[in-house]
Amino acid sequence: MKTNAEVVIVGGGIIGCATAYYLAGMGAEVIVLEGSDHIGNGGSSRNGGGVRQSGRDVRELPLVMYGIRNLWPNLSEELEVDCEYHQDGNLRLGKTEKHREILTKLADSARGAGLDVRMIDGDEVRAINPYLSREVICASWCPTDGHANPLTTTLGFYKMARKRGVTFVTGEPVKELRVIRGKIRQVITLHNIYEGENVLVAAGLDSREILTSVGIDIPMTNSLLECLVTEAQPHMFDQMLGTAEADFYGHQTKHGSFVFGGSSGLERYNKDNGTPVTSSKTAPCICRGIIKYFPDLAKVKIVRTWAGWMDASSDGVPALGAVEEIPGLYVACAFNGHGFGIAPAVGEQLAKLILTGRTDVDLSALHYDRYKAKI
Amino acid sequence: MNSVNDRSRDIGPFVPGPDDDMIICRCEEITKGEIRQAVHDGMWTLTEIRRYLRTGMGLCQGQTCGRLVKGIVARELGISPAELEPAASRVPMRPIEMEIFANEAPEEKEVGYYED
Amino acid sequence: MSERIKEHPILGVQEKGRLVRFTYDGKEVEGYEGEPIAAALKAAGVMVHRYTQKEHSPRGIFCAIGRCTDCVMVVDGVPNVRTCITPLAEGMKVCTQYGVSEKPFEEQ
Amino acid sequence: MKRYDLIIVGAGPSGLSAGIEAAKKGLRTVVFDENEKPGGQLFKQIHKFFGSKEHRAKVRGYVIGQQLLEEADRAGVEVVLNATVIGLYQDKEVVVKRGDRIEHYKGNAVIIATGAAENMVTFPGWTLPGVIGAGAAQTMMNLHGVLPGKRVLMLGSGNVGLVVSFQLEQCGCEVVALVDAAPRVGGYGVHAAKVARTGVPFYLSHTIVEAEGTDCVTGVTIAEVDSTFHFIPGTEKHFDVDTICLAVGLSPMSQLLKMAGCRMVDDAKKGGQVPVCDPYGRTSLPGVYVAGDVAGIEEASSAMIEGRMAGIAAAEYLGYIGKDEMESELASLDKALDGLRQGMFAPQNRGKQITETEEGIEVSQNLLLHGYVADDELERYPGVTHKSGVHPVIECTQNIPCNPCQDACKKGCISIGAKITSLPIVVEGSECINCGMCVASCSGQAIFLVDEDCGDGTATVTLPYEFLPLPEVGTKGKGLGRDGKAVCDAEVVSVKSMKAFDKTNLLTIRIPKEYAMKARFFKAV
Repeated sequence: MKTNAEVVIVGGGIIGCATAYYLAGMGAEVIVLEGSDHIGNGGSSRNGGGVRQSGRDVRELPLVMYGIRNLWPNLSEELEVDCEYHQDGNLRLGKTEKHREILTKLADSARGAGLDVRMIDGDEVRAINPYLSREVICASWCPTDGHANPLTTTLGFYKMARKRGVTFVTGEPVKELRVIRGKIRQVITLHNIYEGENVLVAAGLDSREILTSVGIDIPMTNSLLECLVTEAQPHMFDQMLGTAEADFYGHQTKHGSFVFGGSSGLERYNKDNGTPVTSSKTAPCICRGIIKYFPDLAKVKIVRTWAGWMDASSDGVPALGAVEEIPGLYVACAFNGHGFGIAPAVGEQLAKLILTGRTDVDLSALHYDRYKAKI
Repeated sequence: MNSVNDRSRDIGPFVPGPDDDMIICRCEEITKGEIRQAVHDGMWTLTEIRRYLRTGMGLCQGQTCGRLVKGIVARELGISPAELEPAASRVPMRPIEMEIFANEAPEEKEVGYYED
Repeated sequence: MSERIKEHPILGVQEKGRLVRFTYDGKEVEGYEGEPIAAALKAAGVMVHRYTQKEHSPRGIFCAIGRCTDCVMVVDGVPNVRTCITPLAEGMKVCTQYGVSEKPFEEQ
Repeated sequence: MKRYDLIIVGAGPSGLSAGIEAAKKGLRTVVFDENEKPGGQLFKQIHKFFGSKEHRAKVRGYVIGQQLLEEADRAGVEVVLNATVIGLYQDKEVVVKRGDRIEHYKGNAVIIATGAAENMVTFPGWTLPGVIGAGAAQTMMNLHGVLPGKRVLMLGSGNVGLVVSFQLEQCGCEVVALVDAAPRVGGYGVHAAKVARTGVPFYLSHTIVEAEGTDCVTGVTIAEVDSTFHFIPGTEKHFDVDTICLAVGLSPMSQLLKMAGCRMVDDAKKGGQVPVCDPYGRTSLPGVYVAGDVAGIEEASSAMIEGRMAGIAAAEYLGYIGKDEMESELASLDKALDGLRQGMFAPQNRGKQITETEEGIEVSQNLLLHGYVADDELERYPGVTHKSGVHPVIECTQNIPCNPCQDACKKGCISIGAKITSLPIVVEGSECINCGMCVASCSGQAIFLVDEDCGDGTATVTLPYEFLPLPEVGTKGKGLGRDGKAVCDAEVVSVKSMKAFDKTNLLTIRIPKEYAMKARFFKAV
């Protein structure tokens, strides 16, 4: 088994797979180490599939806008898999005046960063999506947002990276990193030692512990998010949806089923039995949330629910880029539950950064060392 | 249970079979050939297969095809089916209407046995 | 085609509920109240419950206990109803399901 | 949140047995079941069960179901039906769908007794309407009173395939063939023999090539397979059928346990994915138990004992009984379970090819290949003896845990002895009074009362008969051999139906005496 490469990536999620894919495309030799038994087993296959710009912090907006302009449109062809990418807009729904305030503020700042997003009233919302209830009085509308299938996209990156010669090893949890002669060098797992000139840590929540071994700390905590999926239904709408209250988000998939996520308010305190498992309180709560917006879906059946750990950072945006104090080390974590839509751009830009030292999009606002105390 | 799995291990080429068009997942209408091809595309666990192809993701949630898919993937990888992980099982065990899932019975005041 | 067992050598004459009318693709059919819709349809000789989304292939009863979900039909306008475990009620509107709709594919 | 001492999921034989045992010990117990009727698969089992008295032998499955329900009721078990358990969450929280709402419950202990699901096999056309599980056939005919089809091909010669084939014939379907890819009949020989003698041909080492039909099944082609399960060209056989029934094994329905985080193992001997557990159903999660098929595929009889064991173990866990009491009760149940797990079909013998009985008698190869004991093989079994006058002929040739026949004969004509799996013998010097109790009591329908020479060139054979219409005295027809083929003319000379026979009618036919040891079934013409 190959244990030596130009780049060793820790984490076989969509970030690791996409970066490996673009690196290999530029001719690099890459090893990807995944701790679990499955590729894309964390947030990559447990998210709601949003490919959005609206609603994001302005610090990560340029990167996601870059991806939507340059990478998403051709991704299915490139990955030889149906990513089910739909660019039919995002409605972020509001039911109260307070919601309107929140949404307007978000829209204003995004517009400032160059995104086409605007506020629309309830009737305009229902002109776009006639199934929404009268309770909806406003929404922010971003026509260039959309959604895709996180499962096929993640595994598509994996499949094509593997085709390009990337070595993937699953069931290989990383225990520590080692700096040799002032540069990152070794990645030590339970069973093996891997060596690379460059090491990218893209292991979600586990990144914190792994980085601890070389004295880097990214302040993250976990939060258990849940999604549910319905039986297939006749086609209703193509937009991605979210709400000001964050009580639910989701879309109708190509398959006809609806994938919805949401929150119960207890996610930060939910416990686990070793794997992320759903709490008995969350799915009913999400259902109640959805029915308020979509009364027509009340009789639609849920066939499956699932949970995933989110890597929440103190300021809600990722830690991304080079760790200059340890040459050769890179991080990409703390995606805060919205790492899917941005992943192709992250992968492509990181590949360029690792191999050329340059990026098309300025990543400095996402620097790993930005976390400061409040006073 | 982790087991180091080098996904570059040679499992031989994909050889088309005469029964590749046989439906295996009845709900999502996934064929044996699609499953076999997915293994050669690198999907080496049942979890990856199901995420990649939607086997067992339909209305019945794999109640019928789970065992069949396991057999096909194991044979393609040249391993025993018992070496493959069990399919994940998730709530709800049967399809349930959103309005019913949403309708949680009010807490009963009496606390079971302890008031008897 | 199929029919009901009038008298069984071990189980004798089985007690059934009230005979009620319902419609199957618009046609009037009779069945016993409370028996599974699928049983009433089977007794009436109906084999095909639905046609699948991708290949438009016919499906009917397979497990008869609510697990396989192959026997689903559109009942009173609701698709994906497991007919093998849904009790028959008077006046039910039972329709063949095409994909997830009661509309034949050429009309979808 | 509403809390019980014990929540049991599944009101089948193991779940109800667990509930009865736990409630008797004082546990506040509830059983949830998604079905409209309790009893699990018991209510589809219309045949008489094997075993000994303590295992409720010779009682029909659905009657055992009724008995369990009555017992559960008397013991104070709350049985909640139409209650679908949608999840087993952390902290032993059970969420149940009831009517138009969901309810949350906590159990101090939880027993999962969700049983098994049918396995399926694929072949071209397997998705056509008319291809059904054997369980579906049972559900339709025995629960809903609807014929599953008119002409049926059965795939699978295990006990399910054999029992369901017989049941199909009982409700008037024609079983055109019983097919199995295995080279030998998988289920009990006596079950096979009662199907074979009605005229169902067995095709071992055969499997389905294709189900034919456009909108539903109209025919099926089978072919012989070689030892590597590949079709042998030129061996194709076609049957016009409207139904293909699949009886190719069961898998434990262990999803709730996996969901709850129990340690699981894939064990082919147990039928698939099962929780790791001790003999009394204790899983890796404290307070979570399993019983019945969900812990490993076996019979309803053993499921009932496993259920009782889990109930007792839960009672001790929750402090309702002491360790000593638990251990003594479990010890006696161990013995009972051990009794059932004996003989050729015991779990430890699965997959083994057995050539001799415990008595050292060669096993009938014809039985394994064609479903019936050949004439020239029969005489070597101890239940087959000859004497003048009416006497029992016991065509029981495999060691299975079953002994009602020896209690049935008040004259002591039949003996099995202390070992429940021993082949029954006809006691020398005993006197048969032609009461017929042995014929009706044999769950395998393997006992016949024969008068080999009535003195007028004829013989009489009394055989068990569970079909409609019941022939009347004087009905003329054919005597069928063990292979179901007509061997001679026959006339019904006596028809006995008694409450003690429990719906097994005794038909006595008069036949030419040279067919006394050949004719074993009657068909009116």
